[in-house]
Amino acid sequence: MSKNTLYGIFDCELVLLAAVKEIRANKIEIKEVYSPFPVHGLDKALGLKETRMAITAFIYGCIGLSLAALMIYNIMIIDWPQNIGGKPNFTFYHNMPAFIPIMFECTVLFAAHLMSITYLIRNGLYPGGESDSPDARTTDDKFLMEIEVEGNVADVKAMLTKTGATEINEKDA
Amino acid sequence: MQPKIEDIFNMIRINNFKSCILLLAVVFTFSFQTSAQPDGAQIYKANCTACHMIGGGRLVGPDLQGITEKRTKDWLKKWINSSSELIASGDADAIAIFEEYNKSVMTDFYFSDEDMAALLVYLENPPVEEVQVASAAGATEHDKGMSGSTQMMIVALVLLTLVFILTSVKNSLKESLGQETETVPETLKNQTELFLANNINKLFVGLFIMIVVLKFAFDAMMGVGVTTNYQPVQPIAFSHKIHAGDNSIDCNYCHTSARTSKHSAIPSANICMNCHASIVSGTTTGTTEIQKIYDAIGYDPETRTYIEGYEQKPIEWVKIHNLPDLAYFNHSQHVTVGQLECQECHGAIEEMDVVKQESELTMGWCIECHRETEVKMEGNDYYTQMHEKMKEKYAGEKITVDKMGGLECGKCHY
Amino acid sequence: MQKEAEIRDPLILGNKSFHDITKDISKPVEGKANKYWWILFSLSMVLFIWGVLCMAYTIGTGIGAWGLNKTVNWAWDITNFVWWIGIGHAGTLISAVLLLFRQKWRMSINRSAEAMTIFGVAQAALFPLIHMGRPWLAYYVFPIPNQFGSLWVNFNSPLLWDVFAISTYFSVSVVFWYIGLIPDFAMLRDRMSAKTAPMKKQLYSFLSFGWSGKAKHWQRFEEVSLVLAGLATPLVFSVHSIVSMDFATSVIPGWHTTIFPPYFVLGALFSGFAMVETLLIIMRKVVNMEAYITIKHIEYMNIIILLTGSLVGTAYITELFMSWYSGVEFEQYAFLNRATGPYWWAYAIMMTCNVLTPQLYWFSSIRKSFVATFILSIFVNIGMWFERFVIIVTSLHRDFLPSSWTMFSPSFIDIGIYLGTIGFFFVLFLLYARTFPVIAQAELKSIVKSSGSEYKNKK
Amino acid sequence: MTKAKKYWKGLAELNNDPLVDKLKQNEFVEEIPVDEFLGDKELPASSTSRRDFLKFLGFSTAAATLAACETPINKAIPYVIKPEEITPGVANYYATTMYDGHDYASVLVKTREGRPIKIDANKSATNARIQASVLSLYDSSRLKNPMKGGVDTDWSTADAEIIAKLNEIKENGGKIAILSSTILSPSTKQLIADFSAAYGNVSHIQMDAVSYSGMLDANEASFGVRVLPTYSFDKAEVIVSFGADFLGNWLSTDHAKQYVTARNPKNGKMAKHYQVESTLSLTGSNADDRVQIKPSEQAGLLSNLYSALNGGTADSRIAKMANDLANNAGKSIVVCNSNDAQVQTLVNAINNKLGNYENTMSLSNPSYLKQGNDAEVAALLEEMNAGKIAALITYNVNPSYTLQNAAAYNAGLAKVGLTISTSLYNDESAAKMMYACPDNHNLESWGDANPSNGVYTLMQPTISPLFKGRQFQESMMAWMGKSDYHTYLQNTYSSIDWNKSVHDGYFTQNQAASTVSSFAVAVPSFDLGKADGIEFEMTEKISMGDGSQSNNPWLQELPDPLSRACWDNYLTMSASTARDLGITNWNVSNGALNGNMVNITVNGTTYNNVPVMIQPGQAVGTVAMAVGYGRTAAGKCGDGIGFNAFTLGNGTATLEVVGGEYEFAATQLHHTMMGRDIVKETTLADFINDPYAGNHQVTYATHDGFKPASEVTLWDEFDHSTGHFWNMSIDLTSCIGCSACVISCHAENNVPVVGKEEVRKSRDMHWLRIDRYFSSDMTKELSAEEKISAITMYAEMEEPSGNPETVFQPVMCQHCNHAPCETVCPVAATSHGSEGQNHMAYNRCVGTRYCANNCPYKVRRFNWFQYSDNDKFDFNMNDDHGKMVLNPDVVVRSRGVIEKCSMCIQKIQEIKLDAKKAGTRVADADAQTACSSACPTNAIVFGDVNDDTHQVQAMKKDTRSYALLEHLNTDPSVFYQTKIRNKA
Repeated sequence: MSKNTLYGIFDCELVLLAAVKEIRANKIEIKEVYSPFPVHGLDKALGLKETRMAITAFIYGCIGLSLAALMIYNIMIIDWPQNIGGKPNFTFYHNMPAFIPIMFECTVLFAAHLMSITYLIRNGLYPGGESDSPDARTTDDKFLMEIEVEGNVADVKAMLTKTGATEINEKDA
Repeated sequence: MQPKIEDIFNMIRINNFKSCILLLAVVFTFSFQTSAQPDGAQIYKANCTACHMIGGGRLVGPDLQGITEKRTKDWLKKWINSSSELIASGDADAIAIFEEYNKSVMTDFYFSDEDMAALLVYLENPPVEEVQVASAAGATEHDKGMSGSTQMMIVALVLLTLVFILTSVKNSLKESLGQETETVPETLKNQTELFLANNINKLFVGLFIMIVVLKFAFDAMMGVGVTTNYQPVQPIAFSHKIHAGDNSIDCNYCHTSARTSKHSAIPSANICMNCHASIVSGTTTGTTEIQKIYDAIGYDPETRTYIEGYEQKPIEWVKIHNLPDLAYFNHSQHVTVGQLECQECHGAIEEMDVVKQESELTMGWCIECHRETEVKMEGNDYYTQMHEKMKEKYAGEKITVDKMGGLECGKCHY
Repeated sequence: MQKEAEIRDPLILGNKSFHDITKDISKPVEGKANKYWWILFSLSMVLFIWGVLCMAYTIGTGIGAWGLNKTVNWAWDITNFVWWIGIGHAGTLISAVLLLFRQKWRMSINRSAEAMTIFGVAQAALFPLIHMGRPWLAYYVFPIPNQFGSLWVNFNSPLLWDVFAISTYFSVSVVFWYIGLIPDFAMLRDRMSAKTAPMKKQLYSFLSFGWSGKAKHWQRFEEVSLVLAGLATPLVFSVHSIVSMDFATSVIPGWHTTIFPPYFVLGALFSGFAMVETLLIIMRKVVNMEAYITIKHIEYMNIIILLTGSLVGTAYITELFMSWYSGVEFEQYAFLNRATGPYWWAYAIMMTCNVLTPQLYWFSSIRKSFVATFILSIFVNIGMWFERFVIIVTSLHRDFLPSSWTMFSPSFIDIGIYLGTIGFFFVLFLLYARTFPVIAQAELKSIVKSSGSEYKNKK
Repeated sequence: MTKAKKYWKGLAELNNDPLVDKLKQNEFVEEIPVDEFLGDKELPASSTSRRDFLKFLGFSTAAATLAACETPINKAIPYVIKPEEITPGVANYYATTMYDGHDYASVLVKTREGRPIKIDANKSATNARIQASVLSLYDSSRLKNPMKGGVDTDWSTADAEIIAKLNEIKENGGKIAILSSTILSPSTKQLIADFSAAYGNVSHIQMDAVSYSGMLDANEASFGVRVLPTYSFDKAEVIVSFGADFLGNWLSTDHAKQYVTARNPKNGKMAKHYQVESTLSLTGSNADDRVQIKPSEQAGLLSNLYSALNGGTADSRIAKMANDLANNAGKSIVVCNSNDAQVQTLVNAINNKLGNYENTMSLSNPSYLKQGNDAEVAALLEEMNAGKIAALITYNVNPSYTLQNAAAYNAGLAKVGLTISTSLYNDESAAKMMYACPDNHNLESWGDANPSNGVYTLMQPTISPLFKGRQFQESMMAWMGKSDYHTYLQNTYSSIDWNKSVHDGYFTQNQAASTVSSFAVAVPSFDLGKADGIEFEMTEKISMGDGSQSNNPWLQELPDPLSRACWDNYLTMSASTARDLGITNWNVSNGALNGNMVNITVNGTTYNNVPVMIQPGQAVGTVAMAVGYGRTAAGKCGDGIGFNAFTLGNGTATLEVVGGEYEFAATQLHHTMMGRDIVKETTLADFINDPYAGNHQVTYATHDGFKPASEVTLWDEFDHSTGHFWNMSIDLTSCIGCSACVISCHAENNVPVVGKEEVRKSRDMHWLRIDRYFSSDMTKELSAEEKISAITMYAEMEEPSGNPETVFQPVMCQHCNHAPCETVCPVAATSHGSEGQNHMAYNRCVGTRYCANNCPYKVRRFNWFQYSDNDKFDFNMNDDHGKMVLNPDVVVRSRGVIEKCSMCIQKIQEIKLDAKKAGTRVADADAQTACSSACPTNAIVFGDVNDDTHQVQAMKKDTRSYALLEHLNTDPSVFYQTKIRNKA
């Protein structure tokens, strides 16, 4: 049986937010919402899961820190220890105060870059990638709600208009 | 020079080779005399073998079998120190020999009295068999390290044959089941397609290729400026194999300063003349090549005399082992003090008809050796005091060059 | 839905709707440059080329082309380096720290501030390279395996810390900046019609990475921005602390000071904000952004400048006090010499521009005037340059042994290179102003409802 | 120098078979290598700054790129016939004698591959000029051919013509004059005698550029012998010098050694040294008590001193001195620089009165170092101008430059029928003479010298002549139709073991000295007339001497120990006189020193726009200028620098201040210690009471009591107890500031010369500098008493006193064991050696200069430009010949890297290797750096503190030893010994 996709377009984020809540209250599955800027509370309204970006950042940071420590330990203590200004390089611990700056920098370096890369990958963003937004205006001033409907499209349309959609487009799948 | 894949393989080889050599190094140290007592055999080998034999008949100079009976000790002393003086002094025997060996002069050797004594002792009772240079062994060893390329090829071959066998097996099975068979290339093609169908596999393949490429790029970079196997053509086709190998002339006989100086100087033409004043012809190209020496120094092989007022032209050898100026290397430190054999860095010279650069001569190569090589302190008073201290400092560990500061910048760069 | 106190002045003037904002932001990109832009651009281009020539000459003949000598081995090179790094700080601070503090007013300036950071750091990064005697061996400062055994770098050296700190800071800033840019590029992409501007369309669709503004993406976007901000903040402080350690860890009287890290960071923010002001006041003219960069923004920044300026002043006083209190004659003389020695004038300029002039911001009339702010910001920039000059040259020229005391005067090459970097900086910035969304419009739109003038007036 | 020296084989092989004969030729006439190197054009000049200049010999490595691959093909060209005693890569040492008519020394020459590269002391001490003379050998401005009328010719034609002319003169009975410097060589004197025998009417006149004629005449009058006494300052307990710079330029180089022996505080007594002078001399700067007088007062004071010694009343200025002298009769020395026979007679009278003769100074064992006779020279000039001289041959002299009345000489020259110069250069005089028959440099010649009674030193060639010169003696013989001076020389000393003597470089044999009659002449007396008006005095710089080596860039760039200026001579003037005249010196924006200029007229000669250098210690109302400058035909480095003070002569000066600024090149711009504890000093009295006097270690409060800096450390120390630990002790009491070490360092370490402009920019490259500090009237104590503000105090401290106390402090890399420079290098180009040196790997250096900034001693030098093979720096490193002096064991640094003192690590490595080969421990005597071996007073002692047999170990424990800037706890391997003055 046919499956239609409805695009409800809103002008104001506040209206949109309300609409989302109401529609979901009516057990209508919202597929996706496109907005020109982050609308606060939208993720909750849509019932999206907490993102775990921060956790990845933490892990990457730890990796960076340990890699830095390992590198310095190998270079300064193991591979070729030198007497540099009489600074004791007998153990890593002795010489460590001098290494802290770089270990810190490496931590940040890894955390920031790897997290950003993960972010791009998870969002499927890459140089020259194609936008899959159904309506170009969503990056300008319009908010778009995408709903997949099976069966009576009319109710959903009505619901949309009721909740303040200024425009409703329909696409047959 | 352009970095070549070969270089990388050579690197691999060198390492195996070096480890063999290091084994040998230990072996030598036992056979090597480190006592302060001068060793007649050594002196004889280093200075006399080129022109004399014991009981082997006449070479350039007379056979020295029983020479000590024939002549008095101090006469020999005089003669060895400066034959020309002895002749000038009008000594009958001296002149006789001078005439006999058509007026070719024996080189003067300024031996210390101890050395002279030792030498004479040796001449009095020479060993039945002359001591052979241990280094020859080093040569035979050095080819055993198999080159990386051949290893890889063998592996590839094995795999191919495997594929072949399996396919044929499969085919025979299929035939028995009456399905249509497929050729080896087809199998490979299908299998790979099957394999690459999976994204994960794609990813891995991609990664693998990337790593391989990086590895090669890296090795190429590391190979820049490394001139291992540099083997230029020399103005005179001088064969170390004939001289150092077959005739087992000691390296120091020609490269005189290796034991005393930073350079193991390239021999000057007059050193060649010590022998080639009488050896005027050689097998194959020998004669023409020897002639080149005469052209340089102005010697007439017919009359066996030096041409008066001849304008001598130096022989322009091509330098093979080039260290950058910023690195100070001293032969005597390694040969005399470190007691290394020439072959450890220069390879089996005595087997090379045309000499080539055996080692990388990179700083890494020096460092590696300094990290591994043990300092030979025994019997050298210079070390006694610090050796005591170091033994307790590095209890148990072997005292390598780097422990003596052999990795410090200033030791080679100033 | 964010709330904002009524009494706050609007941060966006002229009843802008979302679409107006879109239009305004993309105008400079779509439209033609006005004459101010061309004048400034050609001017900076000339300087830039001149600078490049001077650098080429230096690398060709040797550092001797500069005014340095056996006693003063660093002067303008490192002065400029630290100055630019300092300038490079406000950007990340604004976008990072102010983001953490949820300061809305940052939104209309952070994009440009970050651009400034990146371009500033790029200038700074030039100097450690060209000040080397043998720049073609610069790769020696990275721990790369090599034929030499392997020969490694020296992790005890503050200069090496610099290498890591600056490269980290630079790259992280770029990433932070770009993550924020993606939605705005997407906006531009969607405005460009494939017919009229196919090139631009392609360019921006490439740059926008196929952003479509899905709810989940925005959620991640916000979190990432937040975390990056959290990472960038300590980074900002670490970078200039490490730069200050070039001096603090040395033995030279006047350098060997534990106060340096905080003192340098403050100075950096101080000069950074000054430079932001200089730039924004120019930019709002050349790309007509009067509506978004309001006097309110300027005033907020002036307040920060007043604060940091006073703190820097306190640092100077502390320094003097400590040198006297230390009882070390070398220390005492070093600072006495700064104030009364041959370079007293440099010290005087530093004091006036950094400590006295910012105090004028106590008067709201000055605080709220574009002209006055512009002039004062220039003063601060000059003052901060002299601070670095004073620290580096006056400490070096008379250190421990009077026998090697001497002085420094710059060669025209020194000056040329400095001007060159200024030129380079403005070239980059002006190009940016014509091709990038100079304001984080996506974020800005999110506060129209709360801080836009129209909505404020409704209430 | 206990290094194993090789026997000179030349003679043993003379009568041997053809091969050895060839060897001999090759060894002497290395035609092949020299041409090889000079003729070889495709050999890029750059390759000559490589560490191995073997290429200069047959053993050349010429680089020619092959199309196929990018690595160059290096040719290795061995000798055709290797000289017997040359081993490529091993240095040979030859004992020989340096004498250029001004400086004399018996030296040891280090040669590599047949090239002399370094001069060290053998029998007598060396000074800076002797050290530098090895570079003068390679001076490409030397005459390369005999010349006639300024046109190159060849020897045969020149000889033929000259002999013809001489014979003609002989027939006409014309007079031939030989004008030479003091001739120390008995064989040469013999040769000249033969020459006069051959040509009849020959007169030989000796002249000294800086004349001692007055002294000689006085001695002749007083004692009937026209010789100089030999002094033994080591035996003296009171030393009084009236202007005589006996530590610097006055007579023998050995005085310094004797002087410090007499002044060793360890013995609990030091000779008291009074200096009475108008210009601050090196000697004056070391004096315990220095009296400033005008030159005109000298005679008066001397005669006042004489009367005081005979019970008269002494002038207040010299009362103490007179008293001390009286109490130390027979244990004192009075010397004077006056060239006035009368004054010197007075000095003789004083010494005679004190009974110093044959105690602290000896005429029975006389010195022959100076024999010039002004009267004879004057006579010669008259004869020349009267046209009475038919032929003039000059040797080792440059009269047109060094004579005060050079004009008269030049005029006379025109009237002489045949004029032959044998100068090495086409100098001021040679250019005016018909024939230039260039002599050989000492290092290319055979010869002998008889510096003092019974002592003979020999000269042997250490390199074959670089150019087509011929040594003077050979020329003389050629003109007598003879040849082979070498045999002639040998025959002069038939009785000695020739080979041994040549090897040792000296021998002694009894020599009859003319009998000394007792002092019996009327003692002249002068009154203490107070002359007003400004008086001029000519002085000698230790760098330039009489100017014969003024084309030597090392010497030109060697800063004067007192003014610290180089590449110049100038008028020195006291601050107060300058103030009166409205003259100042000031520093421009980059710190460089500028000064006003004056026109000066002395004895009718005027120089315009002469720069004035304000020199503390210059007596008020006097000005002085150094001779040796103002050369016009010295060569590319020496020409057109400064003014020729010879032509001025001593006398009253009229000064006229003129406009304009002059730009000096000074290596030290700040003159005082600013009240800092840099050079620790104390008095002998205090030192005897308290061995730690002036050197009480500062301690710092820690959680457990007061501790010295060295114990207040956070670090675990590296272990330096195994193996060697090289340290250096510098005794500030013995250091007289003579700067011999500086030149020695240049020669050993290939230190580049950068030229005046760069020095002005404070970019001198000296690895070893000798800091000079003057005392100031303002001290911390004073300011504390008088409540003077710190600002005023420091301002006034910058001004040195009018008659300051001077200290010299050699400063090179201190090789800190906690080196500030090492920690800051990002690429670890400088790190610490287990043997205590601070290593500098030039090839790793990227040139951030951070290390130089962080060095508290400021001893690191940066290569601002490419200093070798760069026409902008056209000195010895941009010159095919000049480069032959480079030490092959030390790299020539490239542009953009830091360099610094390596503690002569190449020498250390060498002695270690030698010891290893010999299987012995390193002997104290062998452990030498360039500076320590050059130091005439052993102020610099180097060695291994881990070895009980090394002197330096004791020095480190000495109560006087201290580390420079100890409070930084850099823990240097170089330490200093407190300076001790013998004053109340």
